[in-house]
Amino acid sequence: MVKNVRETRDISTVFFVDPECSTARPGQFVMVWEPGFDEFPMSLSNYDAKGVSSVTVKPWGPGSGALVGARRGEVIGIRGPYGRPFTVEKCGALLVGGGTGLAPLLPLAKALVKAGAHVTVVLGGRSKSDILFEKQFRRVVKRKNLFITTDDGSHGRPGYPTDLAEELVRERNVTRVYTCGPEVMMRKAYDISDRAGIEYEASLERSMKCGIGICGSCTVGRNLLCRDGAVLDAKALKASLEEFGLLQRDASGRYIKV
Amino acid sequence: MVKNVRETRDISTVFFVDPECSTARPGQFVMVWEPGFDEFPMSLSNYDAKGVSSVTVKPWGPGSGALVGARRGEVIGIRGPYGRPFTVEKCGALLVGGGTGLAPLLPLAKALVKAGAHVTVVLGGRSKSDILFEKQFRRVVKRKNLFITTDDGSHGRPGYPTDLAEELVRERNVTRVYTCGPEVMMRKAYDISDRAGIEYEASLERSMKCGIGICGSCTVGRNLLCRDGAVLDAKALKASLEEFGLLQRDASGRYIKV
Amino acid sequence: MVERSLRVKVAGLRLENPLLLASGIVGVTVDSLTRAIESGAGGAVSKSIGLEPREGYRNPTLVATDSGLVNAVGLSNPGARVFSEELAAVKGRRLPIVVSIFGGGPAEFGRVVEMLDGNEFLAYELNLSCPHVEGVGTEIGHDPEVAASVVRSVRSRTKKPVFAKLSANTHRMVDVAKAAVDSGADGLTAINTMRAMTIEVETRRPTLSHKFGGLSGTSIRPIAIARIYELYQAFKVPIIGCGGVSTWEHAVEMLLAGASSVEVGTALYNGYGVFSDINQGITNYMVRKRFKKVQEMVGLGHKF
Amino acid sequence: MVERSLRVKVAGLRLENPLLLASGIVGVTVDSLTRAIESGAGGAVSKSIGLEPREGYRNPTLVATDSGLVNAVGLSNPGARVFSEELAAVKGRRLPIVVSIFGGGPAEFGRVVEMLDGNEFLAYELNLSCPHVEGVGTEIGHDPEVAASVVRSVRSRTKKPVFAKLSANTHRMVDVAKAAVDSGADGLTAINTMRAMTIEVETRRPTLSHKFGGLSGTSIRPIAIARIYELYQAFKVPIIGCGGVSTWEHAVEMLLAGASSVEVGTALYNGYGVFSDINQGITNYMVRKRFKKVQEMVGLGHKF
Ligand SMILES: Cc1cc2nc3c(=O)[nH]c(=O)nc-3n(C[C@H](O)[C@H](O)[C@H](O)COP(=O)(O)OP(=O)(O)OC[C@H]3O[C@@H](n4cnc5c(N)ncnc54)[C@H](O)[C@@H]3O)c2cc1C
Ligand SMILES: Cc1cc2nc3c(=O)[nH]c(=O)nc-3n(C[C@H](O)[C@H](O)[C@H](O)COP(=O)(O)OP(=O)(O)OC[C@H]3O[C@@H](n4cnc5c(N)ncnc54)[C@H](O)[C@@H]3O)c2cc1C
Ligand SMILES: Cc1cc2nc3c(=O)[nH]c(=O)nc-3n(C[C@H](O)[C@H](O)[C@H](O)COP(=O)(O)O)c2cc1C
Ligand SMILES: Cc1cc2nc3c(=O)[nH]c(=O)nc-3n(C[C@H](O)[C@H](O)[C@H](O)COP(=O)(O)O)c2cc1C
Ligand code: FES
Ligand code: FES
Repeated sequence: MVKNVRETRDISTVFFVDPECSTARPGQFVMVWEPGFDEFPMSLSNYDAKGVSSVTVKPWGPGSGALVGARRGEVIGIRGPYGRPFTVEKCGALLVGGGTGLAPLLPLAKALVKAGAHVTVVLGGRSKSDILFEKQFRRVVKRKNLFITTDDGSHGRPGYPTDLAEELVRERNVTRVYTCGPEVMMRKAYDISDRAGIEYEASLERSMKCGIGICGSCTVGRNLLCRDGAVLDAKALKASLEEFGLLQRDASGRYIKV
Repeated sequence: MVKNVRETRDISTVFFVDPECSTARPGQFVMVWEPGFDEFPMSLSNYDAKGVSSVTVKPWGPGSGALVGARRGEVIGIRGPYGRPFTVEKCGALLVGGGTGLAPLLPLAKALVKAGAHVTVVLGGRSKSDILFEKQFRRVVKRKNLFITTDDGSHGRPGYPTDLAEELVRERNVTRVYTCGPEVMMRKAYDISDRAGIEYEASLERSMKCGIGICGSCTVGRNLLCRDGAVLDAKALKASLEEFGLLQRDASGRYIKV
Repeated sequence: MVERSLRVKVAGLRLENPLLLASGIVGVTVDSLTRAIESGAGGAVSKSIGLEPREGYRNPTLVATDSGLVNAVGLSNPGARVFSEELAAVKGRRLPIVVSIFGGGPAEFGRVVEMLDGNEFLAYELNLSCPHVEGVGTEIGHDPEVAASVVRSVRSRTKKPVFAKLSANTHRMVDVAKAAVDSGADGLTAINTMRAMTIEVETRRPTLSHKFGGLSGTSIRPIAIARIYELYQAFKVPIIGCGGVSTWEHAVEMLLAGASSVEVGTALYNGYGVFSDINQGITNYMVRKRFKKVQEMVGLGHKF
Repeated sequence: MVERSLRVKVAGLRLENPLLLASGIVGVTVDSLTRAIESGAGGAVSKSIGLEPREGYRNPTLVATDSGLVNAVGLSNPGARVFSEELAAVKGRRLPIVVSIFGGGPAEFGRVVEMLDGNEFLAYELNLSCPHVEGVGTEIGHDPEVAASVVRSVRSRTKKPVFAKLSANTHRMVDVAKAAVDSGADGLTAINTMRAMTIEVETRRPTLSHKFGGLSGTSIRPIAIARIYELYQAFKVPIIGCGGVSTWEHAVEMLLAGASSVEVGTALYNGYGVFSDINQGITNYMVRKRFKKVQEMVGLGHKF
């Protein structure tokens, strides 16, 4: 652990050094071990050639809570990077993210721009103080391609990021929607892409024990999210529409609402 | 097992294919598993870049007996090559071998010639029909550099190969003696080299179980013959002169006469 | 190419090939079991199912080391009622699923069977051998008498074949197996994971939240082979081999030791393709060695 | 560079560092034991010595697999009389040698001690745990009562410290350890090899001439760690850890689990340099983590 940066009211970015993360690609995740508390998957929000990497975390349990409180020099365990990354290629890209779901979209935006894609981004949050990485995204995409929505209208456009996304898909030459955030939002984005007949990739979240395709706790239909995802495309999700955005398995394997 | 060539009354060369042996160097040995019988160390008498290799074997127990009787297509197990090889460099080389001890000297002679050494060879045997690899050595060294001795005088010079070696050390510019054969012979060659103040390398034989430096059955003093040998030089042997040529450990670890 | 059928019959189970997905590996859901089968497994064993839903232990529950995988998932499972519903949903599809079950004693095992038995699946595997869950694991699998009463309880409630899955953490494995066979088990599965632990040196903590776990993967195969060999010497009932199989050589080794079929677990680490890879290797071996049926190879290592 | 002493005291044994050569690895002769010590081992345990000379099993006696080493050397040893003479020859050199002994029962163990005890060496390690020699191996190490009588027999014949070397092939290891400690053992060594077998698929034969052997090396370390952790919880006597140690991380892991010193066996595969490499790693770790003595690390994994 080398640095802990407070991003919003409740979200922090925790930087660490892990040489293996120098090979990461956008959308990949790591298993973060907070000794004595828990181990959990986290999307990489930064990584560089030297292995200086970060996850961006919102406390939701004992492990992530401890991680947000972690201090410089503390030892945390990192396994990974794991999982299938987002597709990076020249395309008309629309990134739609909410909350900490913006974590994997930041390196994705950078990689897409580098690959020559036309990149439009919608950042969503409940309220002005919940918007994550606004400054960082501004450095990557042009002002006219960065949109912000808040549920309460305190910053950017009032409403859901998906409402704006629907307009953008109509108005711009969008060939693929990339999304990460609350699953209900990602499902809405799926339906939008499906209707528009464009490509779609989403980074989902499930309970994960192993992260390496052994334990079977992370299923979305027949897919193991840790291996076949966390990024799934429209084709993979089409087989799980009765689940996606609606149901997920808890740690015992029973379905619960997302 | 690809071929079984009868060399003398009782010695046969068994050819096999083992890709790992393509990296062998002169003096290295393999552990040969004759399924159902035994596993034992054998010097490589041939090897090439394709892994076509051979050991030259005289039956002395159930395993080597079975090996000599082995037929084309039979499966034998080969582990290795193992051990420290002979030093191959430009030098005045005298090779002194007896019996199947000539096995590792054949590839050594080839390698030395290739390295630009001046190579003289003495082949020893009890009687004419015991002389091994005469034809093969003729292909490698000049007629004037190849000598043969037999105990009974039926071929070449009568006497021990070491008697002739002593003369050659005096008469020729010999800088290193290489030897393999009965240990009493090798000890004699050691004493000759020691007196002449020239270098010396011998490939010894001990009971071997593992071949990889674990079991400790192959000790010569502090050396493990399978790792530190089978080729030992004068320095290594100097510390074991009360043992070399006189005593060896049996399978239980007790000393017995060589 | 010469064709070879890999079909096997194991205590009445007819399988397309001798490979089964091992219990607890991805198979928490019927979807995952189906994917294993469609990827080439002859059958798939479910995660061990108990009476009540269990969340299992807190993470870390698995750790990959240079010695293999150590896990203490803690028998997380949705419970017999929910799993029974999942099974009911695939009725008529005739999937070669084996259901692994566990419990705190004969009565609990019995109730689990009662909840599941109406569904369409091939057989039960009784987990008598989880090395890291107190009260439902090795307390049962190390004691021949308890094992016997568990098998009797299950036997009296089902007509499906019953396999007893054994632990190699005890020197009494053969006694436990005898108790199971004498009580009506149709076959034996060997082995489960070996009791194990790892400690992480930077934090000085046992890596798993439960501290103790079970070792699986390549590391334990020679232990499994020895145990399967012993069981084959002692019993006539078929043995399902398990432990560290990741290549066709490993699978053949296990058949030669006496296993009639072979479970693959930790090797799923390399993806579902492992089943077809191993099957292809077995086929090539059979052609080369002129075997017509898988059954001909079973126990051949005992000939010498 | 900061200096750290690696000295340890284990049941009265004073060792320059916590590493010992494990029994049966190269140490058939005093020359080999000496070389291990001069290469950096704090001490060296001899091959297990019995009453009579034994040639052991026919080759193959060792097989290296992707799962580690499997051996059935068969307790080959020169016998107590000859080994006693070898020891006598190094009298006065104060070599930190531990002599491992085995026997068919209390009387035989007693006679071996009588033949060896006059010599200069540090302690006895009682091999109660060889998994592949009938009559002198696990028959003794799986039965607390037999183990107790063996330890009593040895105890009554020597003042030197006595370590009982345990088998992890039984779920009763802690009971056997208790019997040994209650009968006067000064310490425990854990673990010996795990009962194992490999079968070679081309010839379809068990690879070892004895068929059954013992698995050692990296594969068994998580099993050893779990057993050492259990022993440390149950007993006050010092534990010598053994099983799969080949790097400093492994050695530290074993200390944290509760071992006061650590034996290195199969890792000798990489040469005698393994001792100084591991010691260097432990020193660096101690400096980094600010430990002054090795003893401070022992059992720290139990703190959490
Ligand atoms: C692949 C992946 C990786 C993840 N990685 C991390 C990580 O690294 N760190 C971490 O802490 N968490 C991570 N998560 C957790 C995930 O971000 C949270 O589930 C998500 O952020 C919701 O939590 P929140 O409280 O921040 O969002 P909320 O505050 O609930 O909402 C955030 C935004 O989503 C919008 N939204 C909310 N509901 C809807 C709806 N019904 N329809 C449309 N939009 C909606 C809101 O308008 C708002 O703009 C990851 C999730 C995924 C899918
Ligand atoms: C490194 C090494 C590798 C080996 N590899 C193999 C192998 O691959 N296959 C195999 O079968 N065996 C091998 N051996 C075994 C070894 O060759 C035999 O111990 C040796 O050949 C003696 O057996 P023999 O019956 O052939 O010799 P013998 O017939 O006893 O003698 C052979 C020659 O040695 C000479 N000689 C005999 N006694 C003496 C003496 N006292 N002084 C001087 N010269 C003497 C004789 O005059 C004769 O010229 C190896 C030995 C060593 C050292
Ligand atoms: C993550 C994991 C979970 C497991 N869960 C179960 C289980 O619920 N029931 C069971 O009988 N065995 C369970 N096992 C043991 C396996 O079924 C198998 O016996 C063991 O892993 C050895 O086989 P392998 O080396 O091929 O993995 C589990 C193993 C692992 C690795
Ligand atoms: C070739 C070999 C021979 C062994 N012989 C003995 C022995 O004689 N007595 C004994 O107590 N242990 C013996 N062992 C067991 C080791 O001492 C040690 O307990 C085991 O190998 C685990 O440690 P490792 O993984 O570091 O090798 C032997 C092990 C091997 C590999
Ligand atoms: S988290 Fe274990 S299979 Fe995906
Ligand atoms: S043969 Fe085993 S150590 Fe040399």
